[in-house]
Amino acid sequence: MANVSIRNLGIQLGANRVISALDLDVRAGEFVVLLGPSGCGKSTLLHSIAGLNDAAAGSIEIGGRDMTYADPKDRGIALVFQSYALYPTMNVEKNMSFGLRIAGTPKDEIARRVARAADMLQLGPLLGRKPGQLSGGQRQRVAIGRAIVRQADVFLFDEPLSNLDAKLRTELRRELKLLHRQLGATMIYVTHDQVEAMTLADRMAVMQGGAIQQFDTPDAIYRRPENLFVATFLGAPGMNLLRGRLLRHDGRVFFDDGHLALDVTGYPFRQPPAEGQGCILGVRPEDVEVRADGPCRGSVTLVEAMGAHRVLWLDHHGTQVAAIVQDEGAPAGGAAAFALRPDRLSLFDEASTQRL
Amino acid sequence: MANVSIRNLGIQLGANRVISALDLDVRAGEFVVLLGPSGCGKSTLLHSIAGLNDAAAGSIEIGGRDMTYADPKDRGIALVFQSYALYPTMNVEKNMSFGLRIAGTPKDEIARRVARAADMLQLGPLLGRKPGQLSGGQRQRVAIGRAIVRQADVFLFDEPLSNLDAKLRTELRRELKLLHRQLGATMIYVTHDQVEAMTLADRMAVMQGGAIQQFDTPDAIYRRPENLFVATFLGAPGMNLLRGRLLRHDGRVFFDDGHLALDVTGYPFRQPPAEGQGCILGVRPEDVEVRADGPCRGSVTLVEAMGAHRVLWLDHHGTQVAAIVQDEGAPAGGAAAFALRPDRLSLFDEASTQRL
Amino acid sequence: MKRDAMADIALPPVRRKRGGMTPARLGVYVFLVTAALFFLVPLYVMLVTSVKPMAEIRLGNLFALPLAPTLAPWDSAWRTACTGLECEGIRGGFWNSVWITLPSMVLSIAIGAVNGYALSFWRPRGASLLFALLMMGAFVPAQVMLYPLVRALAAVELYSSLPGIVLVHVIFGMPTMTLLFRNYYAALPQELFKAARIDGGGFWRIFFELMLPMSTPVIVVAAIMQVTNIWNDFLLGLVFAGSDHLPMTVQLNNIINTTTGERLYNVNMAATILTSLVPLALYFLSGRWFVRGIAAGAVKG
Amino acid sequence: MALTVVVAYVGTLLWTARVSVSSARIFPTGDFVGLGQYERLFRNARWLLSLENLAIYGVLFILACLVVGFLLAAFIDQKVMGEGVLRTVFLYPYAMSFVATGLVWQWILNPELGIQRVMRRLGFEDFTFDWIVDQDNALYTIVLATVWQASGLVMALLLSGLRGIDEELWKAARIDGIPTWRVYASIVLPMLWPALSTAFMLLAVMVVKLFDAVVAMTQGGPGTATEVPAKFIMDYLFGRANIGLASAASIVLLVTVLAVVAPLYYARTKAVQRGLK
Amino acid sequence: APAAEPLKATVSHWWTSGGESAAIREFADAYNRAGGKWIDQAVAGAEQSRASTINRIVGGNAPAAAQFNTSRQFRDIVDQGLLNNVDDVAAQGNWDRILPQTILDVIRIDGHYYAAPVDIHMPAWFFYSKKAFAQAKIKDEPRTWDEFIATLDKLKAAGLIPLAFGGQVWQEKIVFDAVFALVGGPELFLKVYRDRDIAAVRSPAFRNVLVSFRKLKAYTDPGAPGRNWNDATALVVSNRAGIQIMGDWAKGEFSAAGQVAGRDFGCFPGFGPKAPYIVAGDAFVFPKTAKPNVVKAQKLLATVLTSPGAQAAFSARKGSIPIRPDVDLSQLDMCARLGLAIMQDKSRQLPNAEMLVEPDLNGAMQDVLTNYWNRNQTPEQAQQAFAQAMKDNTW
Ligand SMILES: Nc1ncnc2c1ncn2[C@@H]1O[C@H](COP(=O)(O)OP(=O)(O)OP(=O)(O)O)[C@@H](O)[C@H]1O
Ligand SMILES: Nc1ncnc2c1ncn2[C@@H]1O[C@H](COP(=O)(O)OP(=O)(O)OP(=O)(O)O)[C@@H](O)[C@H]1O
Ligand SMILES: [Mg+2]
Ligand SMILES: [Mg+2]
Repeated sequence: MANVSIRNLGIQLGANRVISALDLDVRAGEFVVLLGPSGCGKSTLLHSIAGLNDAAAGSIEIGGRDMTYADPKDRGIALVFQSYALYPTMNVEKNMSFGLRIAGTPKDEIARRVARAADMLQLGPLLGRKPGQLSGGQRQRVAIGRAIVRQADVFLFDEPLSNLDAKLRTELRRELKLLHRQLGATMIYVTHDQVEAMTLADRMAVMQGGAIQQFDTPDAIYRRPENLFVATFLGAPGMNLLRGRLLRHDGRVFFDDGHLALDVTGYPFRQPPAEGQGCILGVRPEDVEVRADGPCRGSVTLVEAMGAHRVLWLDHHGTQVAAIVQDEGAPAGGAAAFALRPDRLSLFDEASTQRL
Repeated sequence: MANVSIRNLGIQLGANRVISALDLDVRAGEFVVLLGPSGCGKSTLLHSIAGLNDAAAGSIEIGGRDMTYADPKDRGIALVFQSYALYPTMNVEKNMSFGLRIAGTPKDEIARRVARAADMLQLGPLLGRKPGQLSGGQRQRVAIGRAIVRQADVFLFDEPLSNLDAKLRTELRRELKLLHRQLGATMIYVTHDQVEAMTLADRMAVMQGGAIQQFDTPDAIYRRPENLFVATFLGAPGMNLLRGRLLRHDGRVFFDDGHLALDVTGYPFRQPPAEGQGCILGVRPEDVEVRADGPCRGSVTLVEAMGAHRVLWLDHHGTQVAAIVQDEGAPAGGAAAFALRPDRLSLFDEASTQRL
Repeated sequence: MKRDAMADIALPPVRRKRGGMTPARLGVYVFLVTAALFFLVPLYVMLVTSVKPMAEIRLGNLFALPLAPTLAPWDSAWRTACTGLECEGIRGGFWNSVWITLPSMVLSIAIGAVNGYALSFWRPRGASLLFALLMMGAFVPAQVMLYPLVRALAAVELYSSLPGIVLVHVIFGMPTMTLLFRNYYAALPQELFKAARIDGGGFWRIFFELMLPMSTPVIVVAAIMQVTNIWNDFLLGLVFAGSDHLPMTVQLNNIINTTTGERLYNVNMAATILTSLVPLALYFLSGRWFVRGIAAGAVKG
Repeated sequence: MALTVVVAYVGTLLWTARVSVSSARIFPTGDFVGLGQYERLFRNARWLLSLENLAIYGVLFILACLVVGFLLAAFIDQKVMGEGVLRTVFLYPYAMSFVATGLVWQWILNPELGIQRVMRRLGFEDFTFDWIVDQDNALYTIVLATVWQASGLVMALLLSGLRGIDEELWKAARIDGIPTWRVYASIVLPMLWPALSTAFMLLAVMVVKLFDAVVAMTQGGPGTATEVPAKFIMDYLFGRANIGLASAASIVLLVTVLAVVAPLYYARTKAVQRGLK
Repeated sequence: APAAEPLKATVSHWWTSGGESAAIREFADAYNRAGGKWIDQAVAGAEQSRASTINRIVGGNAPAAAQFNTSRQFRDIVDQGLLNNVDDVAAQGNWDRILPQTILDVIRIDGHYYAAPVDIHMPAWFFYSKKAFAQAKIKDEPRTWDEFIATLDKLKAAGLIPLAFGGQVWQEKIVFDAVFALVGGPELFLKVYRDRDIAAVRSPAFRNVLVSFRKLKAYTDPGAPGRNWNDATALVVSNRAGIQIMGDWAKGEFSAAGQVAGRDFGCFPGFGPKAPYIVAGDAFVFPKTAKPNVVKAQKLLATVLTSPGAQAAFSARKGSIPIRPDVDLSQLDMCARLGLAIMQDKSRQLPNAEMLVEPDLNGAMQDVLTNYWNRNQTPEQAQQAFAQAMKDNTW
């Protein structure tokens, strides 16, 4: 159990400054999920915490000790590589146990741990195979296995479940959570799966362009995104955005996009809004209620069946608005009326794209 | 535009019979999604269609011609490898244009197509980089790009979006669908993402252990799974299963698990059920309605927030039943009453696990 | 692990200066330098011998620095030493050697690469049998094959010609070159080859555009081997090259290998070092081609 | 390729086999003397000794070259300064004709000229290093000098293999806390299997063809202590003008080598088929 | 009279050292003066040079003339009918009369002359350092085997290396042949080498030769094995060793070091006035060709090479002695003149082993000897091995 504290970190890869001036404080025993678009520097950040990249600037503290220049093996970390990096000449069992054997763990203890991991990852029948004889998902599970057999203080997972089927993924997600509780270890976890992120994370960090945009609980990030990027990045389909301006009228504040004037007086503005301020309104699809008495109207352009629910795409004066509906009774075409749940709105400054 | 017709295919890898007696008929221009647990043989099937594995038995027909032993380049296919298999010495642009250059496509046409693909995949600024200097998701996009610049009759995608963030994935999913429409090409697509599967597929094939379990439209597979495996494999959380027996009473048929007697007379039995037949009842979480007047009661053991909705786990006499609820008004603890939507049930024979 | 209890105590940073001299690094250098010194002892002896007059050499003080250093042996070796009627040192055959080595090397590497590539990736029927035979051939002393080869080349009128000697070098280089490339390609991810076939690549296209660029390290090794072998070859050159194309090693051999004539060790050493300068230059320049991570980023997993 | 193999290799092999059952001297003759040359060969003490020497030499030389070459490659791979110079230093012996370097080794090892004399002059009166003139140890001096010559090539070969190993693996090993030497031993070495097998084959060829070094250093002596098959063959091929016997010796040598190498080769092919890659 | 077109002759030989080059130049000049054009093809190393010649004969690109030792080395080529004879030159030059019998026996095969001999080497001279002798207080050259051993003992007592020796097979053979001829006598020598008389090999006399030969080992230094002959000579030149038994080519090393025979070093071909003089040498053979110009060149070559003028000039440079007595001796050194004088006495001429036995048998006997010299073999074992080698190498 160790905290991870990163200050002003800068990482240079080749000619690219991949990470710059990054701060991150992970509490001991916390489960933090890293989210961000492809190429934003998530893997680089994990590698830096693990000590595989030289820091160009800043410091990394693990368990209260400055580890900026420590050797990976002294950092008490375990890492699941995005590219697996399995030892190609060793079979699955050896791949998982190698680190333990080197560390001098007793034989039966190794056997026990490997057996447990293999069981959890459903790798039992494959223990004797070499990586070259495994499917993509099987390799990925070996990579996870190699990390979790170790008793690290900090576990770093780089998209560990991306190539697994939904069922297995759900199972493993639960197992990892369990493991987290049992070991009490700190975990930093990169994923693109928002369900995974939401269910696993104590806190979530959303990255973009080598910097952290928001670091907060999943709920807070989902409901109160700090800026437009975070707002649009999370959720599938993403948050609906309407461009307009804020108008004051009778001591009340209205959002006006030309077709719709929404009373947003109840919105918890951080600073009193300026009259006529350019502003973007965001609302999640599940907060768009399709009901006959809705104040807005749109024509249905597409209906996506998602199994458990459907997504209705409505054309609202040229802007596509997505709405999630539950029952099939929803209109399959033509026009529909809808409303936006007023307590679930987010407003962003048009210029800075920061939350108002 | 070409159909793919596979008859009695058998594939041997090393000592393992990975695929045996597999039949699959993909219509020309169809978008077929392959789903299945990790290691079930999806990649192997794609590789076989592409001509990279020698068939141990059976035949493969593409575009009406027997291609079982044809050279990969004569099959008119494009393939996105699960492992990317990028050319390490070529930069992104060269990687994508390699196939076109070989085909002797005119220079400006190549440039046009690569630019389009790069644009769609947001690889524009990375065209000059070598694969070793890319992030995982960027590599994956290059792998996609390499396939889509070509004008193949059949496109094979092996988990092409698994390492991309949700937003990009949604965008690309749409782009691929669009491409499918524009080219009219046949596409066979492996994914573990059920949203992807549902939204993209004309038809879906669910595989297990090297054999196809069900091949039908997404909706049919979701609503009327052929067997217990398909039923449990799809959906997150999975279908709720209740073990019981079928009892006849007064000319009506009831499902009875000892606590609950459900009238299933309206169920479209394929064969008249036998009295006392062991049977498993399946119902999807979204078809479990939590309402005060529900006939069943369970205590809430866990509530998972999923952003757009919540999952309630109810203990029903020792069986965990998941229910999806929309609003937060749902009970956070204690007991809840619920009902199963009778028109959305699936019944499986206990012994054969086949749908009744 | 009572970490919490210790949390208040400020722990010292775990520091390891990067780029600095750790004991491990020092060990690396100590090993390498020691090994290098050991390797250099014979060269040292050769060098000092080459600048001593014969009278000093006869004294037998092998490691002693020369008392009266002279460059005359070098001059003699390079341009004035007599071997038979010709008195132009070893330089006479220099260009012959170049013209023999260049095409022989390029061809044998090219053929070895193509063979290795075909054997590793295309695996034509019967190829492994051919390869086994080829490897067997590598164990037959070249000298035993001289007679039949001479007859064969004479039959096709290539005996005593530049193409003839090049052909002979290519033939003798084929087993090792093929082996070298075959095993190198065996270590590359097969998926790459598959991807290229999907892209429609034919035999040559894949070879030239994909495999060859990935082969730089092994090409360097092949070049090191072939340049050295061919450049230093003397017997084949003597027998097959014909009097117009005799390589420099024939002169070298004439200088250093006399049986009953007097031996000028200083000239011998100078001539040997001079002759080896071309391969040595290649060794030195080859560094930049020993690239790291040639297949980086190619495949996942 | 197929053509060359058939014509150049199979052809000459058959030719050699044919000559080995004739009484040919300088030129091949058409007569047939049965296995006479072979009988004579196996009565020849020097030939038998040569085979024995070859076995001892081969094992020592190949092992030493692989070990030294691997160590050099592994150490040079540590991103050291002056890599180019070091590489050249380790390779240079390979570039030089053994006619001259063998002589230098002969001098260095000679008790009256070389190391022994220097050490004694430095005051170590009892220092003895006279292997090269010692019946029982002379063969080891050949090993020493040829390892000096060939290990650079092994180094280059292994270096080219080392450089192909994905950096990610190194990272994984560092995370697992595996000491560098252990990574080389347990992960890198098995991955270098193809390069090692190439090196092994090349070295085996060198062993079988060992000739220059012996001629330059000991001329097979003292006595016949360092006689090797290639020298036997060469002697009878040229100086002793008896190609019949030389051919018989070549065939025997080849069969011997096959008996040793073929099982290894077979094992390897099997391993490859089992997906070892 | 010089022809309009000079007669081109490619000549292949292995004379490549400085002194040898100067010698061969004499031949070339003589040939060119006689209207030819000498094209030189020197390949160092007798075996390599011969191998190249044979391969070029096989490949149809033979030189006009090629050097061989005056020995049985070219016998097989003659038997294959691949050499031109030079019968008319021999007849014209009266070879039968002027050439030593030992040489005639080798070059005349079935009544035809297949080689032009060019020099006589004596492979078993005793060279000694005058300074070393003085240091060991030795006044005279030894005149008997026992005196020779006594001399060696004195040298040893003086702290010198008594016998400068190179432990290479061929050098061992040279020393053995010297001992054989001197201790065993020419008769036994011929019985063994010429007649392949197994009984002679098993005789006590031959055993005595072996024992005497082995006795010399005690007078060599520990550094001897593998040593080149010239390194051994250098020991004598620098007065660290007393005596070397080596061919007359060793004189080249002495003169290269500025030493003069009779002043700095001495030479004697054996013990006493009746000691046999072992004859070896070089000869040129003429590969078969139908080209009339080449045949003409071959004949011209044979004539020129054996002519007195060329012989004198060549021998002076080479250190050997001429094949004929009727040449100008003024340029020859003391040892050569001594040799030439001895050659006048036909009874002292003794063909060397290579003239008498096939190369492979000769080699096999070398193997036996080196084993005997270097291992703790008994003379009986060596006798047995000798006999076996003779049986095995006779078809
Ligand atoms: N070279 C091989 N030798 C033996 N078995 C193999 C080999 N390659 C793959 N397999 C096995 O074949 C089965 C099918 O592999 P395949 O890669 O097709 O699975 P997949 O369905 O694509 O799985 P994933 O979703 O994990 O990628 C797996 O169980 C795997 O272990
Ligand atoms: N060796 C390199 N040289 C230069 N730039 C690099 C190198 N490796 C990665 N990059 C760049 O650094 C950025 C961050 O890469 P990183 O792998 O950390 O992304 P990521 O967030 O993990 O993305 P993904 O989700 O796609 O895996 C990317 O834009 C990538 O192109
Ligand atoms: Mg990444
Ligand atoms: Mg797969």
